[in-house]
Amino acid sequence: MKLEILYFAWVRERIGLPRETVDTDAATVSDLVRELAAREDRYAAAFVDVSALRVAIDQTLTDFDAPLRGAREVAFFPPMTGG
Amino acid sequence: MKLEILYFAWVRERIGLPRETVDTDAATVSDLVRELAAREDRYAAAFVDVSALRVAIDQTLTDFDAPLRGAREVAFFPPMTGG
Amino acid sequence: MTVRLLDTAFDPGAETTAFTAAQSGAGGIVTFCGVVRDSAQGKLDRMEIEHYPGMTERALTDIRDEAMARWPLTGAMILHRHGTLRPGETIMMVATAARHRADAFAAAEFLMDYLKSRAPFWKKEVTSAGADWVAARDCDEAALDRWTR
Amino acid sequence: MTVRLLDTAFDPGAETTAFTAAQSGAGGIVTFCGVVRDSAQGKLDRMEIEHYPGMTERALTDIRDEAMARWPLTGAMILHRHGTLRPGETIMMVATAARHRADAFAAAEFLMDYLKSRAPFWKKEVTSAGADWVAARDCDEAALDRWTR
Repeated sequence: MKLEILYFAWVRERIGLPRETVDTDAATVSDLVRELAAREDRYAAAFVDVSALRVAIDQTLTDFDAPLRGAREVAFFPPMTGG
Repeated sequence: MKLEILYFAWVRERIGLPRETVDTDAATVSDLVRELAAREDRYAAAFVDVSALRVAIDQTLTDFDAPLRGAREVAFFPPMTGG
Repeated sequence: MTVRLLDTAFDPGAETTAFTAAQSGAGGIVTFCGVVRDSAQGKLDRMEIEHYPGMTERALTDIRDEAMARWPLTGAMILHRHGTLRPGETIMMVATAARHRADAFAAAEFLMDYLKSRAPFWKKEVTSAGADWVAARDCDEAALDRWTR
Repeated sequence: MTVRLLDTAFDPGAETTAFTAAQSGAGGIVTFCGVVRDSAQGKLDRMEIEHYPGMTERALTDIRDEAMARWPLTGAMILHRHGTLRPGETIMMVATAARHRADAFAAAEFLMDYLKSRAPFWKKEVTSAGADWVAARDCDEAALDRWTR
């Protein structure tokens, strides 16, 4: 399946791009993270500690166990610092 | 001793004046209240239920047991409704 | 001036701007404005606010000083009107500023709780049905307890 | 508009005035403004705020709707900037209005707690010592717990 992947803040900076389209068979967010981290060092550096990351599927916060079936957009970012 | 007595809100309205000077030997606020309440019906009406009243001596909130020695100004009023 | 007793209308927006500009090192600014609303007793024509000249200024200053002592604030302000007010007019305003928002919020609530029950103001509502002194609410007196525990 | 994402400065005083004028039946109005302050890491040149277009608007609207559902408010507003901000500029503002002050205060604190940790904004501080992403504070995450108990 084709997924739009978005990166924000230092995740974006480490990976070096704000978004990309990925073709993947990953079943869950964690599967996708493993797939991405295996690509290149800059991905490995971004995903080295997922406890420091947050994930949203189709613009709704979720967790790393969440299934990807039906998803169109997955975003990775550090804890938010709004307000 | 001479005391300046002030009345506010409905206490002022019941008694019919905002302030007066009183010559009294009352030892405490409660003594003063008994003395005033005995004067006339309008005073009795104002002091019928002291639990509905507050008292300040020299512009500091206090209670009805407080001694009057050294006081210059005593004010009677209902619970405040500021803010 | 950080404590002001006013007998005419003031502009809460302009006061917010001026208070904010006067803060240094604050990360958060909280304001509270109390507004004259319609009475449960009928259509409100006006509110009359009586106060105790002399004691009022002292009480407002003491309440502000206490807030400044309890929380690490960069500033705190109290404005309160007396006299005649019309529906929709602003009765009073407090503003607090601090490095972190929790302090600013706590101090603003503290100022409000003390103003409600410890500053010598009395409100009278004049409606189509007559004139009545506003009764103190038990919950306002109870709100003070949280600051003395 | 009660939820606005802005890429330029806004005037908190004017926003306070407009919000207050739009309320009907409110007795109390609370505002909170977050301001860019100097960094612990050095003299702050600017703050850059990144956000997640699409998700941000949805998150702000959801947080406001939740506050309106939880408390009897006459109104609630959220404004939040993104892009480049200078020291002293206002980052964001919430305003709440209710018949009784306790509801307005609680709702404003709720909005702030959710904005801090659940709205997709990320702050970067650019100082004389370099550029750094602001770390989330544990106490901000913990502050959310009080609304879920």
